Amino acid sequence: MAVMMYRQALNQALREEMRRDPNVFVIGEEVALYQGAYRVTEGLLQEFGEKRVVDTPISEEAIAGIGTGSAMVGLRPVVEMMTINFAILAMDQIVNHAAKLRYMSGGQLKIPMVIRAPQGAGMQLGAQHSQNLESWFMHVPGLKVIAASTPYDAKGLLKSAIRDDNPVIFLEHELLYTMKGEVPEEEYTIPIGKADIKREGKDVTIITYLRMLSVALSAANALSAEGIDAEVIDLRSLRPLDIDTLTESLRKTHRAVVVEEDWPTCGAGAEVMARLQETAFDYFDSPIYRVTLEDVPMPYSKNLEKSAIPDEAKIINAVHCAMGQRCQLPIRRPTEEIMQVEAKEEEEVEEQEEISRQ
Amino acid sequence: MAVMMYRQALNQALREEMRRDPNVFVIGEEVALYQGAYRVTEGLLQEFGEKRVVDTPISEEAIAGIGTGSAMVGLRPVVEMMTINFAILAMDQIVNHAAKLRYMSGGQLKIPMVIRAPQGAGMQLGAQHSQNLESWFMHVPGLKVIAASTPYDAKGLLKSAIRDDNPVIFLEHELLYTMKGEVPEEEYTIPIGKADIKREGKDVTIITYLRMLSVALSAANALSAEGIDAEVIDLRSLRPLDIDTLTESLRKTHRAVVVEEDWPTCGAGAEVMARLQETAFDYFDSPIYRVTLEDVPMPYSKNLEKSAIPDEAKIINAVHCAMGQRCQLPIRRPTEEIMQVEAKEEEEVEEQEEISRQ
Amino acid sequence: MEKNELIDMYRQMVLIRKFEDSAGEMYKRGKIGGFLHLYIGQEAVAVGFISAIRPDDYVIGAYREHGQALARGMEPGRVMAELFGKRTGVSKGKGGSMHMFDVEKHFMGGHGIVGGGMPLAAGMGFAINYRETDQVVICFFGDGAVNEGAFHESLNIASLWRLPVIYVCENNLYGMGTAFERVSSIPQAFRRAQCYDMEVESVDGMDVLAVREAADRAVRLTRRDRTPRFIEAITYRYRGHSMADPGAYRTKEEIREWEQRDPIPKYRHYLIDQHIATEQELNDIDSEIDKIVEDAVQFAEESPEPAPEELFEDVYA
Amino acid sequence: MEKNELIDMYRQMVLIRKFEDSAGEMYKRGKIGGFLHLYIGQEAVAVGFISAIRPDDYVIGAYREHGQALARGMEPGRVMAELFGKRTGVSKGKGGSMHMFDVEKHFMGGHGIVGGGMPLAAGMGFAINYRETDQVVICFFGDGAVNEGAFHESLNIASLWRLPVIYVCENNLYGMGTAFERVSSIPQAFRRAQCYDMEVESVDGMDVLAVREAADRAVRLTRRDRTPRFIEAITYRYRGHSMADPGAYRTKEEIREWEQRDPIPKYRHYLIDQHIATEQELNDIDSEIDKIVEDAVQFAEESPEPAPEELFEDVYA
Ligand SMILES: Cc1ncc(C[n+]2csc(CCOP(=O)(O)OP(=O)(O)O)c2C)c(N)n1
Ligand SMILES: Cc1ncc(C[n+]2csc(CCOP(=O)(O)OP(=O)(O)O)c2C)c(N)n1
Ligand SMILES: [Mg+2]
Ligand SMILES: [Mg+2]
Repeated sequence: MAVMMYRQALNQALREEMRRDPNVFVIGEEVALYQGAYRVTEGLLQEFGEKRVVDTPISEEAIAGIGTGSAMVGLRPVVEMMTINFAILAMDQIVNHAAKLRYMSGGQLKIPMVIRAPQGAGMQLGAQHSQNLESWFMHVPGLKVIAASTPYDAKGLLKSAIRDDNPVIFLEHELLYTMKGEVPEEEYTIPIGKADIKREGKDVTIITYLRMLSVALSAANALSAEGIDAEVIDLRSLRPLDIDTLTESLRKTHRAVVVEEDWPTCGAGAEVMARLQETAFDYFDSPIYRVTLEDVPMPYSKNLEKSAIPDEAKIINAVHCAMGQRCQLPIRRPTEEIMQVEAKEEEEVEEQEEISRQ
Repeated sequence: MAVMMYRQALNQALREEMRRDPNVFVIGEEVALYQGAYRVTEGLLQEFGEKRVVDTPISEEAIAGIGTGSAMVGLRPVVEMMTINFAILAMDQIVNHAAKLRYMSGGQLKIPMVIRAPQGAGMQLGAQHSQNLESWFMHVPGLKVIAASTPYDAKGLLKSAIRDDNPVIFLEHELLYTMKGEVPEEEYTIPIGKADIKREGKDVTIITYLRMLSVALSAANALSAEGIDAEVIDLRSLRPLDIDTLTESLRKTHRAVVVEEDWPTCGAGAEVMARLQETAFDYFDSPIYRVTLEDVPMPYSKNLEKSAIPDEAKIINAVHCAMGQRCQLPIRRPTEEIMQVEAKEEEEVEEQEEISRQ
Repeated sequence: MEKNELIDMYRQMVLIRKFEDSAGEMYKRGKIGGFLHLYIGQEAVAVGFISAIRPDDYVIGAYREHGQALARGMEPGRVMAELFGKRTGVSKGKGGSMHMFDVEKHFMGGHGIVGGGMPLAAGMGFAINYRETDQVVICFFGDGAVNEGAFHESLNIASLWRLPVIYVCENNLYGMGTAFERVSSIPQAFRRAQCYDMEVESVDGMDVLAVREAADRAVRLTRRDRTPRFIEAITYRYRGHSMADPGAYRTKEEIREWEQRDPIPKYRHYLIDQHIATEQELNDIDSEIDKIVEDAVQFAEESPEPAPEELFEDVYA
Repeated sequence: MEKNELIDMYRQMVLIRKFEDSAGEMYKRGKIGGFLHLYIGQEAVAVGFISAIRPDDYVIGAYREHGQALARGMEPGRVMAELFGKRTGVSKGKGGSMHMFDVEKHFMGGHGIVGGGMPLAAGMGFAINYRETDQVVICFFGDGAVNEGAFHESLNIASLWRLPVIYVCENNLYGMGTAFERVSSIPQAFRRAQCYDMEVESVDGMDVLAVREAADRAVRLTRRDRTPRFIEAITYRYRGHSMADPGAYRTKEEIREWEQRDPIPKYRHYLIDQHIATEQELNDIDSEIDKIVEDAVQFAEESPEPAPEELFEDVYA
């Protein structure tokens, strides 16, 4: 097996699929001449030419719409959003068009489109450039949502996504692009909809995906020194969720921690917790704990950013909570502070009411 | 107390706040001359003139941005999005600008803006016009999210939202506009961040909001005939969530059902379930069940639409589940079907691998 | 043009008019739900354009698209059944008034988000160039869409990449209750398309022959040169924005004035004056259409509702 | 213009240049994180425009805004501290390079989404009209923003409502690695603004006096007539898009050619030739600026990091 970087694995997947199927093309900002803002599409212009590797204006809504429109008539676009943050400008085309066209047309259309985008924090890019938006996409029927956490997964999952006949949101992470790993020379794909047990264990299940996988694996190693044997499950597919694999693991471990890089409220972890409550309630020996991004816009400053993102220590702490050991219980900030402010405001409002009655 | 329609209550709130504070203005599509697509802004143009009741082009992104920009320099815009579905086009201005400006500026700015919009299904408006997007907004720190379920609440909450110094997403429901209810003549506001127990009960807690409140209340009535005494909590504020009130209720009832009109995955209910697991795990006697929109784009056909939306029967069934009585356990469709398809595809992929190795 | 073709344009306009009249009626009777945006008054635009293209060309519209669907040859019964929400509808009852699709006939919807179809049309044009065929795309949208970001992004790219898309702005003077001049910095829609370096043109949308002529030219040039163009058709909707609209923003006089320009009687006179058809022939067509519309309603009425199972179908391929 | 003012424009351009040079250096030393988009080469645009307005006017920029922030009189030390992520930074270290704010100085950011500031500027212009003051807004953005929907929606509304906003497109020929002509259906940005019925103009962005003249006129007219306008300033960035950009898409010759037009030496010669300043005076200014930048770095360096608590502050008012 070759050792290569995550972005090279993605590049190989694109190349192989473009060679295999002339309907597959790549489109986005800076994907061709500039070779990709994160070099994922490096060399594709040279191999496949301008027709199949298409630079666009900075027009995210139109880019997603052009992908969708071309898929409506049978092409298989792979759209690159330079980062997920810019996909916010394209939500209407993605959610109100691509995701619904099959249904609205009574099954006449299919939209075999992949929208690839890096997301995530950790590079001091500030509030507008550090978001994790998986839960927005997970919310929407008609979309599939994939997150690849290793070079091996990146290649195998991207190939499956390209072959899938539905709009697939394919999430990468800015900090993973240079991660190295083994990738087979020969053709392989990884099925969409199956989670992957990246580390077996019997005491607690750590459920995670994307960049948090490696953080969770380190935490699991550290925990094993304490005698806690953690199972680490990589979701791989966020929609559909492989609830069976999670449930099976809970049946064995009776305890779980979800680790996610997105904001907590209505995030991916909330869904995992809710689903497990539905399928595995009887197996729980303790609540499921989640380790999430802090509930704030991302600050620029290095120390603040670092403290906003889940890390090994936070995961270990949550596992301790799940194991019923001494731990710091999660508090939700700054929401609790808002509540206090609100309480104060309420008093003020009372006063105002007094005044207005005079 | 006067009896009035929900939309009249909203109208009164707007009028009173506009009279109170000259910085408050209303802007949106068809809000002025046409008197509002749902007549919420009826008569405002006549009372306050063109300067403060502003019709716009169909340019949602700019509308949200103009609201935000005007708030940056001290005005207090009330932006009407004709329906929440069109706010999808404005997500960048709402989420990447309005919600983050205070944080990014290190607290220099405040954005006292309300974005009002009806959402919801039930009028056969089809897939693009029937969405419930509360969870997208709930996900985002920097925003507050309110849902008003009665005329009384509509007026009191909208007034609080207008006085709030943060961007507030104020959700209404198309089917509630003609709901009648008592509304005090005198000035009142309802605090943001507090849930409201709309019906006290001791056996099970039904947690809901917006249009589902009245459905839940009917279900509660029906249940009382069976001897089940349901407490019905109206969240009112979706972000921040009043987890204390929910926790207290669970401490009493030990059972809960969440009823929401949005899609299940990463929806509002998922968050409620996750939070309660964090705060009230020891009180649960059974899993929390959720009754949600079916996990499909909204069909046009009346019978299909009806069957997609939570109704009394579904709520009663879920309560039966929560009470450990005979019930139909929730299954998640069509996600499970996708999984089956995927399983099949996997086999095919296996075959393909065979071929490619030859 | 052949006599047949000329008469067929009449037939189609009458079909649309009568179909829409009937749909309005059925809405009032509660047979149709949701929003219903009738095409009455704008018939010449759809018929003029769609009669000018080939079956393998693509058409995409907005939510006021019944007229376009019928002009594209979609079965009136299945279009009506869609409005009734029946499983025999063109979109199996799942789409409704705003989301008519007939992919076999290359009618690509039926889109409810103002301006939302414009990038999709560019995408179809992109695919045509990708495959190196000589098809064209006709994309219909209203004057209201001119102010959406999607308009701008789509026209720039269509021009830049020379996509074979004919963007047809049906300027019926209003977007809901708002006159175009109240929301456009330039009150002519075609001038709003002038900063993308493409051919723009304005045509009388109440005159089916004028529309057809413009369409023929546009289709010929676009097919030949692989270049997009922008055509504004000035037209008028006689009814409210949707069935729910009382229409207080327009004067009776204005409506009456536009009724003088009704595309159907005008064309009827033309056909008779030019001895292309006799009054009797046209009357026969009218009756024939009456029957077609009646049958469509009956078909819709008698068709079954979607089965409960269908709720969960067609979400994923 | 007064001598003082003319010399001050020199001082500001030199400050920006030296500040940015130093920022680039600090980035390489790992003192600054994230993206760093330097303004080097474009100094005449910010200085020409911002020197033409009053303190109560508003300025809003994109993510290449350090030059604008400094021209607006924001403290170099606090701007540098922001880049260092320190709590003494203009945005308390929470904003970073792309999100500089100084609300007291009416500098309204610092926005990272291409085109994202344009509707905000319209909103500020709306507020000015609402309050009936005679302020103006200057909104800076790059050529890349011309193709975003926000551009279109904002310009239409600004023109329609006569908002007092001067939209300044800093056309530095590239958006990241993409030449403007490769992504714009019309290769002149100002012509892309011609379909909104507003004054448009193109100016040499390498000539601070030409910019200032255009700015004076624009500000005077906008203040008087409450009308927006669109000015394209043709300019060039000498560095890569950000520190991470190797810049392979531009030839050395092209860069050299543009270096001949460097706005700072050109203006320096002008000041000396016209006997507005002596070489010695300008040298003194240069040294003075060296000191200011050194002090700024030292201030940033010595400032404390934000306290952990601050993570949770400033989310809600
Ligand atoms: C993005 C978006 N915003 C708002 C609406 C609500 N809406 C539906 S139709 C309409 C007016 C559109 O007018 P126009 O484009 O002129 O089309 P017409 O109805 O005249 O055919 C509006 C505002 C919508 N469907 N989509
Ligand atoms: C909406 C959006 N899309 C993409 C990006 C990524 N991006 C950052 S800068 C840039 C190029 C912008 O070029 P231009 O507007 O000319 O400004 P310049 O960098 O030349 O000052 C791009 C594509 C972004 N920040 N926002
Ligand atoms: Mg119209
Ligand atoms: Mg540029």
